[in-house]
Amino acid sequence: MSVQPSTEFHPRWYRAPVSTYWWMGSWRYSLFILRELTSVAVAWSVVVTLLLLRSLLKGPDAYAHFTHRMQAPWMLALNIIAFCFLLLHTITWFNLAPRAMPVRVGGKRVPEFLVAAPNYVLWVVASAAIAWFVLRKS
Amino acid sequence: MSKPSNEGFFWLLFSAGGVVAAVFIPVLLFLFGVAFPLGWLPQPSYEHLLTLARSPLARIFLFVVCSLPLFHWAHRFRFTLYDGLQVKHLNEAIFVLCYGGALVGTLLSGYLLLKI
Amino acid sequence: MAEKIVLEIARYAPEKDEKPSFQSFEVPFRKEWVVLDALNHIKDKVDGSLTYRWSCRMGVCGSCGMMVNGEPKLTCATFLSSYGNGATVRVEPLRYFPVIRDLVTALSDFLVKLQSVKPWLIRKDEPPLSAGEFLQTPEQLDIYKQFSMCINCTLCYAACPVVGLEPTFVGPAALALAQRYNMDNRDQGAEERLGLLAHPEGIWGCTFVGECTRVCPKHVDPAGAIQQYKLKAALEWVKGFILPRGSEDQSKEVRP
Amino acid sequence: MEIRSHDILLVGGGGAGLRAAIAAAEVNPKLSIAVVSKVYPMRSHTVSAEGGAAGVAKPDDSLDEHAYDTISGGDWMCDQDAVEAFVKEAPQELLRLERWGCPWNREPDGHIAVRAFGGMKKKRTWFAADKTGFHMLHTLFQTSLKYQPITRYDEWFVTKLLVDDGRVQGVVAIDVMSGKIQAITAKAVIVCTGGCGRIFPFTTNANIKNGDGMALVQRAGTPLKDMEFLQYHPTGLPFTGILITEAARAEGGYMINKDGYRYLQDYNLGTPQAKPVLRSMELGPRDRLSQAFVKEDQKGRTVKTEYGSVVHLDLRHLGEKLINAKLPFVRELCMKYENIDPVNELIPVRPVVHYMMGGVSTDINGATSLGGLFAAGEVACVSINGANRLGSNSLTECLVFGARAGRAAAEFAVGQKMPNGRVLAQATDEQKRLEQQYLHKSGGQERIATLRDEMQKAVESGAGIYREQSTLSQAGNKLRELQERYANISLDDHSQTFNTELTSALELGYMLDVAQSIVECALHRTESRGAHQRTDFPERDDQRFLAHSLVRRNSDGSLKVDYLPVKITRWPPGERVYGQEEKPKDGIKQAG
Ligand SMILES: Cc1cc2nc3c(=O)[nH]c(=O)nc-3n(C[C@H](O)[C@H](O)[C@H](O)COP(=O)(O)OP(=O)(O)OC[C@H]3O[C@@H](n4cnc5c(N)ncnc54)[C@H](O)[C@@H]3O)c2cc1C
Ligand code: SF4
Ligand code: F3S
Ligand code: FES
Repeated sequence: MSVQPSTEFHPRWYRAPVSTYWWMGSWRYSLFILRELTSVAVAWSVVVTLLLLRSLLKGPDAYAHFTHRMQAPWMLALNIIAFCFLLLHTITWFNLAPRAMPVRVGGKRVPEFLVAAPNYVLWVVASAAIAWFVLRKS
Repeated sequence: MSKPSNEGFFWLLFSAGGVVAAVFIPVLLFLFGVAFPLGWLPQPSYEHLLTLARSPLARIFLFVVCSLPLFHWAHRFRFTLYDGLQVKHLNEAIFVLCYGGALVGTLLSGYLLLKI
Repeated sequence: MAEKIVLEIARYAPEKDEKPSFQSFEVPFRKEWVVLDALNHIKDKVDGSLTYRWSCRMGVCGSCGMMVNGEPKLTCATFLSSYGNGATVRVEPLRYFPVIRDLVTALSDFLVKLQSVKPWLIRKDEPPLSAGEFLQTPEQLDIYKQFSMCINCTLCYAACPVVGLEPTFVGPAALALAQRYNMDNRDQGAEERLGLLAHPEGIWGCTFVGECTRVCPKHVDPAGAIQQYKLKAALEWVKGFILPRGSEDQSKEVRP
Repeated sequence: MEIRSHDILLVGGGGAGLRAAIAAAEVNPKLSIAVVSKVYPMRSHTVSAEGGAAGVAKPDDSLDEHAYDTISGGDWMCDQDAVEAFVKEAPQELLRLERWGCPWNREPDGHIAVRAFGGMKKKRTWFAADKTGFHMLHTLFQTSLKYQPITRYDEWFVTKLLVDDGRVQGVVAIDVMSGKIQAITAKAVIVCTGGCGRIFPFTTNANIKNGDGMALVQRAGTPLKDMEFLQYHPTGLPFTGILITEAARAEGGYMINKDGYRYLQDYNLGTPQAKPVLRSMELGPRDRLSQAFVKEDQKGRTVKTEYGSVVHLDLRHLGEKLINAKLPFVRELCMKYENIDPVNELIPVRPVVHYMMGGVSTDINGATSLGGLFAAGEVACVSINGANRLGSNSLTECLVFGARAGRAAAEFAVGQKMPNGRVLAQATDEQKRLEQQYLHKSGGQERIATLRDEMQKAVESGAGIYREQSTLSQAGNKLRELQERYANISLDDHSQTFNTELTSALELGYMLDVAQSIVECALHRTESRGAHQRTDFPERDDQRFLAHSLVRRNSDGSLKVDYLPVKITRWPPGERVYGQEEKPKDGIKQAG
């Protein structure tokens, strides 16, 4: 698709190369890459969940082993970092979603923060519900 | 540039996964990865979790929470590799790696949840 | 104290230069001057060979986009005073475009992309003029109006890293323009355009960096347009998957 | 030299040029059509038109009323056959643009909305917020993309019309990017290069409006018409000359002097009312409003600023909601360029050079006296604007006469022979001239910018809002001097690639030619009419001057002015009356 005619008169166009480290060129680009990397934290969280399920399947000893492993300092550090990334994911996701799905009421577009707000409410409620199921003494 | 590609399908999975990951995953990792290990909250007992995980609703929930976010990861990670590393020639390998990974994870979660 | 500002301007003469280099010019600092006034001052009084595009000087023709201190800007709408007396300001050609000379970039590729999205009203039927106008309520107008404000200044291309990484990416302004027509209730070409743009070099190339929207001087929001387009394309894909081809209902056509 | 050939060649890709190209393509899809433009078409100055485009749209209005407003607004200098064709085709053309997707503002029921405009008795100005020209141009440009027969030469600068055998056979143009000088031949050429406001120091016009087409046509031996009629718009922002659209007044803005007084009531423009009254006060015609400013300034009732005297445009009583809905661009421009918010501050304004009523003399189909040569848009003078254009007529003019010229050219082109060898020799000569006089020249001393400044000062002081014998003669002498010094200019830039100094030099040459024509015509017209006001001849003189001036350039560079009677069909010259006391005119039904 790129057009590069070459007549005797056509001057040499200068094309600046794009550096492999382009995403360090501005803090906005860096933030974008961080946002994209939250997906790794998401995948890691799924792995943790799978490990938990496997331990539940295998029996109480495996579960004890699992809880023990989660207390290892490197594991804790990793999870805290991953958790921060998850928060970044949640915030960016909620804030960007209204752009992709504009909501109109009475022909007028609803401001983005108003569309985002219910998402946060949902998030808090869902989190509380999950925590309650997990923590409740049966 | 004429026929619509299947990107739409992967993008839907990515988006659905993004929503699930945004709403449900932070609390899970917070509880099991941070709060319990640090002793901020009492670690639930094995029996309690097992009964909880065995309820049909929880199985469906857990399946969704494991599978869709993996596809979310696959999509995003694929593009991050393309853009961040500029490794165009590896496109196909990356594609297989990412979605293959997500598929394996999904099957694994299905297996675990059926057996549990 | 003398009021001055220094412009560091990228110079590139293809006949003799291997690549661009910077040249500094001192210009008077005047609060009512925009960067473009300073460039004109240099061209008129100091160096007539300084090369750049401009025309309207009122932010609507879209010719005068450049990188100012690393940010894509319309130089006729960027005041020297926002950098302060005595400051040094870097002026470069818009990023990611091939440079023809000094601050002038090559636009031919952009024009090809613009044309590729079929940015015109597509109709299946064409009632005679005597039938009057196609009706469109202010609310229907409002749905696409924002996307019709693009002045083709290409600042968004200079902001979008995907444009830099994938020169074949159709890019924010062209995709937003496609969406402008898709969302116009008078248009019936959405399906035709979808085939052209639901493609790895079209909407699927965009990773929602969002920089395009941030730098757009006309608040077009290409990022939003593209994401909305993606959603639509994905749903169409599902529909095509469920309904065999050809049986799609015709009822969604709009009547004048 | 490489040659490219087309059937029809457009010089200019603004509103008029694009409309003409599409018209030609629709008449005959077999024709090959070239659009040659010195900027990318969507950068053309049509893009900055704000207020709207006039065309009868509502049942309370009539074609005759639009015609009458136009003719009286033009101080009876309009050719009435042209005006009748214009008002008749205006609504169709605007509708066609709607069909092409132009986002016109709408009524709640989905029909087109119209607004009031200066000098118009009825609401008939179609608008797309206050970016009408922008939306029209982009709609036309995007629509033009679907026509296969249209080839674009973007950023090609035309330097000469090739004429032989009594007809035009193409142009010579510089491909600005590569510096290549080429002949593009054609069977018909339509000149749509827009106006020439840049001749003046303070103008709303873009950098590209240098009267190129007028000079090219005049150099090719074809006359320019009515060049003394140049419009000042009453409301430009000081320093930048950015236009505050008339729509601001149509929506109800007041013009006030330094005492907060609505001074227009002192100048025969009616009595102030709270709500805007059509054809009255702030909605009077532009020439009258600009003249009132000068008088007000002489009385010392304007506000003095660093950038000259100003009066104020007051929108504060309109409220934020209306301003945002109908005048968003006005607010944006004020905030960006003057750092004031019209919602609660006064806008400083002064008259600013805006529009050229005169131009290439054409008939009702855009044809000139030279075979195959057509013109449309601001560069042309079909004579619908007369001595003063009404706001919002010119965008429509670009459409109506652009389309007419396109169709006429398409008809003309069929059956014409391909251009002959002699024009190619001409083209080679032109190439040599450009190289010798500009690119490879050494030893010149004059800077382009210096000559340009001196020209602008001379024209402004000699041929401004008010003119007289002595100042006009002075300006004429100065321009002759500048022409001589122009032969001695020097360029810093000798590169072939994107040489904008070369194009600026050529533009300066065009502007000097056009400036001379303006001054010459103004000298000869010893009466006052519309935008041409002579302090030494303050009255209108229908006896001698109900006639168009035609100015030709002799081979020695001197100018010759002739006259051509104005075509009157149904509206005999009358007095121009604004304000409410207007009495019904014969032949016109005055509703409401
Ligand atoms: C600020 C402003 C606001 C206005 N608002 C209104 C309004 O509200 N309503 C209204 O009716 N009118 C308005 N007008 C007037 C109207 O916009 C113009 O008269 C009209 O747009 C002129 O269009 P055009 O096609 O003739 O020329 P332009 O749009 O000026 O186009 C000229 C074309 O010619 C090309 N060209 C010129 N010289 C050369 C050359 N040497 N070689 C190759 N190409 C060349 C240019 O590249 C360009 O494409 C306004 C004007 C201004 C300045
Ligand atoms: S979308 Fe905005 S930034 Fe991009 S070209 Fe259009 S106006 Fe410029
Ligand atoms: S910056 Fe680029 S990646 Fe998409 S959201 Fe905008 S086009
Ligand atoms: S000069 Fe027209 S947008 Fe800046």
